[in-house]
Amino acid sequence: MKPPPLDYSRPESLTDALRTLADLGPDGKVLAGGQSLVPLLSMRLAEPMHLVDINRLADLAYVTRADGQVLVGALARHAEVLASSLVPAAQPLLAKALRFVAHPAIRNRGTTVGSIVHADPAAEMPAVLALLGGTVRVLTAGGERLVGARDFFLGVLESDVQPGELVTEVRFPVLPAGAGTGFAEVSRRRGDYAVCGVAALIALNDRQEIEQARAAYLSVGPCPRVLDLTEALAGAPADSDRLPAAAAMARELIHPEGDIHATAEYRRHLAGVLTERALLEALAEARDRGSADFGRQPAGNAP
Amino acid sequence: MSSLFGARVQRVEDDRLLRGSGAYLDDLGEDALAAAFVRSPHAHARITGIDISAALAVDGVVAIYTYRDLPQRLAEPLPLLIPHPALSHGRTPYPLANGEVNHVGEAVAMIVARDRYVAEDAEELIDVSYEPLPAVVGIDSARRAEHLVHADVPGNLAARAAQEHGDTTAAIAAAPHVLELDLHIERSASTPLEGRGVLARWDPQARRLQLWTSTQTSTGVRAAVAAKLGIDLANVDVITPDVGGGFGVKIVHPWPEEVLVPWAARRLLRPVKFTEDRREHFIASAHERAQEHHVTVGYDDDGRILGLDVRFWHDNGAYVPYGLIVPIVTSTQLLGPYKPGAYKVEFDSLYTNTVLVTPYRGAGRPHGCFVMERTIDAIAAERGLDRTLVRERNFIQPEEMPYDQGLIFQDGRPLIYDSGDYPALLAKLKDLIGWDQFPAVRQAAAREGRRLGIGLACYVEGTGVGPYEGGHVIVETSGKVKVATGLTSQGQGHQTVLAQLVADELGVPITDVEVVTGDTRRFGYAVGTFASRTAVMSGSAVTLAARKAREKALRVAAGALEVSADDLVITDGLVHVKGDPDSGIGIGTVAVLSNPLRYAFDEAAKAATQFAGGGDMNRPPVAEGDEPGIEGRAFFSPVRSTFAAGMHAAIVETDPDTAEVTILRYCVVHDCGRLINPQIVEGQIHGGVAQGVGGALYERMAYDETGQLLNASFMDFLMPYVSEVPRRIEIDHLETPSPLNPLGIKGAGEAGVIPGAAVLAAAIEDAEDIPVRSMPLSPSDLFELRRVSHEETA
Amino acid sequence: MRRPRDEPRHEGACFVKISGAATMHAPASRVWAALQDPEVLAVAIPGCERLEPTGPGTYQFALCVGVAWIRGRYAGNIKLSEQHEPSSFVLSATGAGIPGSASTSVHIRLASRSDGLTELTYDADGEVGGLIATVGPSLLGAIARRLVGRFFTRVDNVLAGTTPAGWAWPATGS
Amino acid sequence: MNEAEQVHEVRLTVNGAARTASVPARRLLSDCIRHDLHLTGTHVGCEHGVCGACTVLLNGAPVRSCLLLAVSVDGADITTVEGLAGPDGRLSPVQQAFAECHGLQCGFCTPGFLTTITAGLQAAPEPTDEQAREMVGGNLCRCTGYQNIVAAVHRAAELRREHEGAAAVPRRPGPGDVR
Repeated sequence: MKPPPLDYSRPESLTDALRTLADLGPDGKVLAGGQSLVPLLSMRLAEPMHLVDINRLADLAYVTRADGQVLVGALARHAEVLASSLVPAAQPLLAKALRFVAHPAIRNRGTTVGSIVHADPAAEMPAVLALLGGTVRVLTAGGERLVGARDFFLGVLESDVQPGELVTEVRFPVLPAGAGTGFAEVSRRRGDYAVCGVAALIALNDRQEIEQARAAYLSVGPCPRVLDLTEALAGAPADSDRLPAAAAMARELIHPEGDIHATAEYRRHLAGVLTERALLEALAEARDRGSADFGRQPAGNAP
Repeated sequence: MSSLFGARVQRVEDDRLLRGSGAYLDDLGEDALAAAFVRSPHAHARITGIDISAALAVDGVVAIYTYRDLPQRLAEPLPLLIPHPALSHGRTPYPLANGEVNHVGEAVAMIVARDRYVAEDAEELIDVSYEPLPAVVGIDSARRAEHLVHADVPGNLAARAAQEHGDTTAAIAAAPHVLELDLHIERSASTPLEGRGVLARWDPQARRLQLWTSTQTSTGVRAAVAAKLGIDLANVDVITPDVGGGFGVKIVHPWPEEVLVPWAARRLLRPVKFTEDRREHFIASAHERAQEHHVTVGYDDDGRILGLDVRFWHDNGAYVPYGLIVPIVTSTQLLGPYKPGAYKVEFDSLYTNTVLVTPYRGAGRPHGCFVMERTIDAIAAERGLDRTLVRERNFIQPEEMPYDQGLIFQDGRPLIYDSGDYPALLAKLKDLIGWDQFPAVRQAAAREGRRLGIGLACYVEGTGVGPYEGGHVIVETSGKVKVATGLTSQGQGHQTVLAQLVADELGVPITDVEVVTGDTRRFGYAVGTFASRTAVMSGSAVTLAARKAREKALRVAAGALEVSADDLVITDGLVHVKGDPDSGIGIGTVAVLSNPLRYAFDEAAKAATQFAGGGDMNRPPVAEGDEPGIEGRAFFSPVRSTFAAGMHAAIVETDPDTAEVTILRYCVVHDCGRLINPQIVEGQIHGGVAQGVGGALYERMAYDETGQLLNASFMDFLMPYVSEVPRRIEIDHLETPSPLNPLGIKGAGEAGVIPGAAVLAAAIEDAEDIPVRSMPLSPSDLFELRRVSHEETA
Repeated sequence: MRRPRDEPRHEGACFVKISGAATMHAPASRVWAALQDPEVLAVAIPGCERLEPTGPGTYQFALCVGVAWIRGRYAGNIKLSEQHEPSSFVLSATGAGIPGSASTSVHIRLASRSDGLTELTYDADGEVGGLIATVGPSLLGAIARRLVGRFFTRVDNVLAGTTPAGWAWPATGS
Repeated sequence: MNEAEQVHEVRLTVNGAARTASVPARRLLSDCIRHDLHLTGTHVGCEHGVCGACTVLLNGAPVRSCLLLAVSVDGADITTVEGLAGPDGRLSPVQQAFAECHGLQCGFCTPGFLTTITAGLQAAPEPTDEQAREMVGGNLCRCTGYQNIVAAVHRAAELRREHEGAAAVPRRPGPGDVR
């Protein structure tokens, strides 16, 4: 298990990086944390390629808040996002989900942006971005484009990044007051990819009733799947016992596949159980966060 | 004299391992070329062509070999290590595939290159043409035999073997109650953290081969390599470096790589090294465990077994180099601590197009224990009796020891239990887990909506299997004691426990004792490390060897001190008259005196030279029949195996929603006779329990119907992390000494793993009130069991 | 309570079965002809680098195919059989390459629609072996579906004239 | 594949000493440490980042050396198991605790645990049982059943407190510090 021969560049600036990527076209691949790429290389599932190592672009190692978004730069390691002091208040779901990402040693090197670009349907970060309706900032030597989460994930391990492009940032909408998030997953061993996982978001109105409920699912299809469960819960009180209805709705709407760890039927069942658990957590958080901003902004960029 | 026997002595191995100064196989041979293998992607195929031309052109490739390059003896199949009369159709692999591959991962070509990176580059360029053949995967497919693994093995049947004690059919026919059960265990594997590895150096001047291999038997590899390469045994050294775990997979020998690497080294006149990678370990080493069992049991109103008939089918994979050891162990050891009245067992050992099967820690016992314990639980359920009560009623009693089960064991000798007190073990276990208090615990939990269950399982384990081991002890003039035994060590702390025994026996500080294992340069006669045999076999042997050295030391010291040897003792390395610890001579000095010298190398040696005075001028310096030096060499060969025993109990919680299983408590009572080092024994139990939990809830080899192993990585083969093992493993010991060896000990290395599947199946069954007949059990499996059970009730 | 042991024990095994349908923007006769045309096949087979006829209805191919970073080069043979013009045929392919071996047999059926278009349905049985099978089986179904989907989209694009026959895939695949 | 591979000069500080190696881009850091720098205490158990045997400290934080290309960490500060003992050769508290608690058997996975715990105790000097288990949660051991490893984490914390002031590893930039 050793990687094939590789070409390698290590640009010292973003401009250099983009120029290199532009020159290389389809041969160029970005190396950031490498926690998914390097094992694929070692197993020789990935072809020889030209790696463009962006680890010198220290300017991209940021977690900040601006314009109602949490901005995560391409070189921010999972551990840094998790440790960031602004995350718990601005977007608590990030921290909740990051705790399920592999183990600390992987989080110390792996990047949140890389995980999203890698688009593993069993990974937590793509589902979180999809649920929140976040945005991916993609640069080329010639310019910039912003891609919404809904358009970003194309298939298993496929995201909308074209040859010559570099994802420099992902943006997670800040969680408004009166909204809450929850995350629940079942994995075979702690730290493994999820057998099934659910990220949930609930927004309450000023009467403390559920106004909006959404959930995103991992490991149930080729891409993160976002369901609007509002129909099952709209108008329900914040201590709702109607969560099972939302769970039932989720079970109806998703069509997972079986694999060596779980049958499709079990996955579907789990999706229901975890929907309820994640919604319950979201509901509690929404109550705690009050409803001062109610009505003025939706929870995230609603898809 | 303070005894180290029974003390929690800190391990002597640890210091260097903790500093990163251990020397594992891949840490050696920096100058060696690297070997890699082209392995079959097909479970069953004919090879119609191999094109190596493109690969040969890769810069850094030194040689590429296929079957056609192998000389005569290497071109024959590898040895069938343990023949058995019932093994009518034994088949073993060729070192490199000879025209046909029989499992994914079988070696087809060998590449030797500058380093492993280059070797893998070349591997990609070797073009092998295959003509796929239908694959036989799983026991049912093997039994149906619509396709054959080996064209000349009808019915895919390697062996059918049977044993019976009493008239089982009659006993069952006459029994008031009869139950039938089908029980299944899936594949797992040893999976040590270090894979296999071999390094070879050929010295053309001395015509001598030096081979380092990560093995459980250096003498076995040595004999095999000498035979296969046509080198005199005396010219082959096999050295076992630090071994990063074995658990059985490294007892098989020679692995193809163990003969190919030295062959290439000799041919190329360059050192060559093979370091197995993780994926290769999954598809090219050995698995174990897969068996289907059908049980028919007759019993009375009280749950006493009157007759037990077990028919089972063993999936031995593509080849059987290790013979029938695993199914034989299952067939004999499933009886555990019970006397079943009459007993009949018959098994088929079947070929499949999957990785070959050889013993993995527990070797056939986890399945046997699962079969017997599930059967007893089923009887208890059917009779409405407490599960411990049914066990008690079937136990062999202490006063019945030694107890003859009337069968032939895996060593070809009668299955006679030497010692044990099973009622006492059960009493301890019930106390430890609080068996009688559990109903209240369960109720309390149920009130909170939680689902708890308790289970237990008992086993008896034949340990200390023969035929023999030996030991050598020599006292150096510095007073340091060097000990050698031929079997190997894979982390069990052999150096420590053997040093404890020798230090006790010789009366020297343990810090002065150094033990070497698995180096044929130091000790040439040995069998290997398996079947929990080291403490019993090598422990006894080095004890006897140290005893000889001690006698010699006392005799030489007696001459020098002019006292009777009977009056002398050795304390802290000082040979002195009893009761007078201050005056005497150091054991190093005694070593000097024991070896009359012509030449002096240091101050100590000077005292033993010919002009130093002393000695009787009328006798030869070395008396007739005597030898220079304080040395002892001894062998231990017991009449038959010792039988350790143990019982485990667990309390589990099952999640009503997700079907996840959490182990709340895990208790072990254990009898391995006298404990040399309780800390090490407990460590062995901990590790065994973790593997048992892995085998019960997480680990399986997921083959698809075409023979692809779908989880050949640590991502999908779910070896437990700390988060999956019980938070605390509670242990109590019972010591019933074995009469079969000088130390009264029985083996402990494998015990922890044996009842894992049985005890967790029992506890889950208790929590869920659904019969559990197949392990391992994932949450998805439990969900399916619930669904089926719900449908059946509805 | 006994589980049937000879059934594939796990879902998502390397024995991939997929079915699907596509609407082709041409009459069945043209779709049929396109699917028999090596130039169209060369365009439509994902990652196809070379496709040479070796006999009636048989071809040798070389392709570099993959999804995202998982990518491999394969060489092998394609055979068209059980041809019932213009309604159905079977496309079989076997190939071997660095990440392992693969074989597939796709049963393709064409049904004319009243609006002049063609409803194409397919059932594919695939078998994958080697490296990819042992380390990434859970991804295979999704990858296969995507590749088959691309194939029919490409064919349709040729029929619709948006991709010319003879168009070549970039050397590194998609 | 026959053109000579381009090699890159890599400068590292390993266990406090400046080291250099010439490596092709594909060289894994684990191989660089083991075979180019001859520090064979770091072991390779899976080469796909799951077992943790190859864990080293990169600028003070545990990382899998099998998931890093050596060239990519040019300039970094690396601590391997060989760098844990004191300059006087004394075992570090974590190493000492493993010896006392029988926290290792075959010893193959041990270096990864030792480095991981060394960093873990810097972050949580008085770990709860939960933290202790979390700390070692990403490392596989096939021998010990983890019981004594968790015990060793607690014992190491105790020993660290006893050697008050004598930190196991000099404070280096942590995971939160960006180079």
